Amino acid sequence: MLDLEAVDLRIDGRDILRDITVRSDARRLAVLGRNGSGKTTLARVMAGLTPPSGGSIQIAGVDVTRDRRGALAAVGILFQNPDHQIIFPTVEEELAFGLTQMGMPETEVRARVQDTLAQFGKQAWSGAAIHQLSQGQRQLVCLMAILAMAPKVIILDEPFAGLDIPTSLHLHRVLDQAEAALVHITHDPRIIADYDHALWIEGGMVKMQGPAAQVGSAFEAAMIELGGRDDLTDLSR
Amino acid sequence: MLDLEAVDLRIDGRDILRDITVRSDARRLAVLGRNGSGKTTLARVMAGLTPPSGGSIQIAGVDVTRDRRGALAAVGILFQNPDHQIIFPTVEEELAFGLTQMGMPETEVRARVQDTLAQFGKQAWSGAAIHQLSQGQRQLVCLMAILAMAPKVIILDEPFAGLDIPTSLHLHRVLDQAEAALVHITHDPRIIADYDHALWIEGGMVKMQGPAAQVGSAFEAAMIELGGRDDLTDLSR
Amino acid sequence: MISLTSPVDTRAHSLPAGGKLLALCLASVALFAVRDVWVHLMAALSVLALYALPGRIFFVHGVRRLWPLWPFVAVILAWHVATGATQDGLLICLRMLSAVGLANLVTMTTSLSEMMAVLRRLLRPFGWLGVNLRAIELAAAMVIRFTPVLALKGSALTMAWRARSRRRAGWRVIVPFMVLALDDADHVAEALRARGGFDMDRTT
Amino acid sequence: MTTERSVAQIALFTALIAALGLIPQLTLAFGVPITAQSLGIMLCGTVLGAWRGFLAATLFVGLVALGLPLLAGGRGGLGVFASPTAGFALGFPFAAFVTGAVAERLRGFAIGWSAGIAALIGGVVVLYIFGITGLAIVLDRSISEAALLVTAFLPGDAIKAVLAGLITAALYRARPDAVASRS
Ligand SMILES: Nc1ncnc2c1ncn2[C@@H]1O[C@H](COP(=O)(O)OP(=O)(O)OP(=O)(O)O)[C@@H](O)[C@H]1O
Ligand SMILES: Nc1ncnc2c1ncn2[C@@H]1O[C@H](COP(=O)(O)OP(=O)(O)OP(=O)(O)O)[C@@H](O)[C@H]1O
Ligand SMILES: O=C(O)CCCC[C@@H]1SC[C@@H]2NC(=O)N[C@@H]21
Ligand SMILES: [Mg+2]
Ligand SMILES: [Mg+2]
Repeated sequence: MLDLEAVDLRIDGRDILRDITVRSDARRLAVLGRNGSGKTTLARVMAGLTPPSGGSIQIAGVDVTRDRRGALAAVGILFQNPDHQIIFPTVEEELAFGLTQMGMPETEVRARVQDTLAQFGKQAWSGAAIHQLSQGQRQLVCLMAILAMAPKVIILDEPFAGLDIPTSLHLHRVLDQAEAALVHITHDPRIIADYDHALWIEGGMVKMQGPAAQVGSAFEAAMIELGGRDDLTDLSR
Repeated sequence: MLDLEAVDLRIDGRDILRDITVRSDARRLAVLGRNGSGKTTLARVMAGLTPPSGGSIQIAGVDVTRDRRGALAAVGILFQNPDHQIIFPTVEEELAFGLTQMGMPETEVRARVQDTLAQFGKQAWSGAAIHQLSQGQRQLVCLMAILAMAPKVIILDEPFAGLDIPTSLHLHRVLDQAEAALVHITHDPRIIADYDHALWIEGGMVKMQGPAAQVGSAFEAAMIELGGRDDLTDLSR
Repeated sequence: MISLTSPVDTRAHSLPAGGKLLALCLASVALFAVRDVWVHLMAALSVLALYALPGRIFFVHGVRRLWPLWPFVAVILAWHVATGATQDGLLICLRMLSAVGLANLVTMTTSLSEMMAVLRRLLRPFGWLGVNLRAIELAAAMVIRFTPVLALKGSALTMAWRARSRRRAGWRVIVPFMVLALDDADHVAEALRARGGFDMDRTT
Repeated sequence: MTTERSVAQIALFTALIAALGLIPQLTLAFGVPITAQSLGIMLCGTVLGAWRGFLAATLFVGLVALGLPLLAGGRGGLGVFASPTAGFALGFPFAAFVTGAVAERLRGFAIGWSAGIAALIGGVVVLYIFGITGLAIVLDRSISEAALLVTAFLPGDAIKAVLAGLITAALYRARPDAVASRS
């Protein structure tokens, strides 16, 4: 599913990602890391939105950086900040956009949009103005827009950070039922305890990689250790 | 500290907040509620940013809606989305602005900015361009800007949603030491278990109010109950 | 954002900004009053000499900034030569070059903050009339803030578009972009209010 | 409308005019550039309304005078105001004002039309009056000779007025309360 080979990324002469190699067929992959470690940047590279300075990327067999048409069916990405994802003024337009872009006929688009809204019990939202929704509600709109497109791999950049408990639980179930493989970015190791594979990123490099339970608990221990100290010089990079 | 009396808010003919009365001298007040329940709106009203359609608000004895200068020393607010809070291009300018607004002389402003950065071990950030920071890092900048102003009441709209574990733990300690009273908005009842007072908002109204442990566990039970159902009609409003 | 101040420090940098601006005004009025082509030739040469004084780098830099005027010079000269009024044409060109040259000279040797200070002094009487000077100053600072932020929002929007489309965004993002910009202005406004804003002393 | 919101929107539109100057311009044979900045001026009027549009354009011209390179092609500084294009630059605020004032008076029309017509009157007619006067003074030409020169801009400026109408209408649909000439 995921095949990253020695991926590097330099911006303005600074190494943001260095030598990231991941090869995984896991249905659920977690990416753990501290603030500023490079998770979001890695997500953008995986989605083919930022071309890497070196190395190669294949998602579900597609070279996502070059083949944008193939990438659309291969990978969908939920941005960390809903404001960075929303393009249109109403929920319906936002959900319909990706589907139309995939070449789906209009009647089918409309049906799929309604289905997706119904899946989350949000039929009432279809004509709603997105900017009047709360932050968590906007985040859910972004998620639905991705799920509607049914890509083979879904990259989620901290999807639960803004969602309330019932919606999170429901989303959990939806993702469990979904056929797509997940790449779930978070700094909270508890959420991904039952995942298959995990990647711990530190300063733009892979610090540890392996079974999620193992990486998760190593990460958690290290984080609590770090947070317990009062000497904060270690905290800054 | 906090005195809200029958606060109402209508926008475009829709009731967003209804009859909210809170009178509390608690040092730590939690506001719980689902997505879209009105937490952020209430925070804005408390900070004097949105004048209510009815009722009255006093924070630390100041009528924050009318007396903006007094409000500055009385209440600081951390916005839910860091991009909505940041005004200036560099970390230093962002931190300095509020202090200058309070009428602090320039040399003192500069010293205070450096102190605040040092408190979080982020001296290296002072000249940094904010747009190059990660989302969690930007959130920390916003927090430091509020803490530097040392208001009597600090309203935090989901402060931990984007922060990593060590930074959260550290922030916990800083807030514990701070003299300010806290109003902490969240949909995660575990975070606020040790708080003094809690407010559960539902559909813009107070659903329950009382000791944090009690309100928190009632809220959690209700949320898990809701999330466990597969019938989602209750989830939409 | 870079301003158009010169790359090299000159003696003119230390002259008071207000004096330079006043001198510029007087010189410009004089240039438009005089109709003798020889006087204009002398004036233009003096301006050139002023540019040469601080050395080569300054001279090259300054002359390059007069370059956009060449189409005007060409059109005017061609026109006047054709109509047999070559001297008039020369006069107009020389006058234009001297006036623009002098004005650029002031801009090049005066820092942005000095200019701001002069402007502040000029605006002070309006402050007594109730004009909100702090608002003007912050507005100017915010323009400098918005310009890179707009570029950033633009690229974020293009990325959001590309994430769900195989076609390039192009003109189709113009309206979403303007909407985003308007929303950003609203957020900045609220953030300003949260930290005092402009109406602090007014009770509304 | 709070003062903060006014100031933020004014600053935003000033930045927008500046950003439109980054679109590569075409300099006509006699030295005046064809620039997208006049579209920014039109939008100032149609979106912000007469007064705030005037202030946004004034702020833009003021920053140019202070020495920021905000005009098309990275030009700026006091020299601009002694050069042949000075009339256009000085006319920007008045063009924005008239655009806004006309848009506010055409409420009877559909918003796209009222904005487009206002842009044509403010952003073309009024701006040209200033521009032509400036050209005539600096180049020592008669008004009619100078007017002949600027006809070259007409096709481009007509397109910009149409764009201003379309964009304003679309903005009104998305954020009705942000379009001052209608609220
Ligand atoms: N455009 C840019 N230019 C320079 N540096 C950048 C840029 N974008 C990101 N960075 C830097 O790259 C690093 C990684 O950023 P990234 O957003 O990927 O972090 P993250 O792991 O997603 O953090 P968070 O948990 O806070 O979201 C940060 O240190 C950031 O400062
Ligand atoms: N400007 C507005 N116009 C109309 N409705 C609005 C506006 N702003 C917010 N609302 C509505 O008010 C309700 C409360 O929004 P608010 O942002 O306060 O929710 P919240 O409790 O903070 O949610 P979240 O946990 O998702 O951040 C939402 O249903 C939202 O749709
Ligand atoms: O950049 C300047 O110095 C200001 C010149 C403005 C050019 C004017 S604006 C109206 C007309 N239409 C154009 O495309 N260019 C001119
Ligand atoms: Mg991130
Ligand atoms: Mg909220």
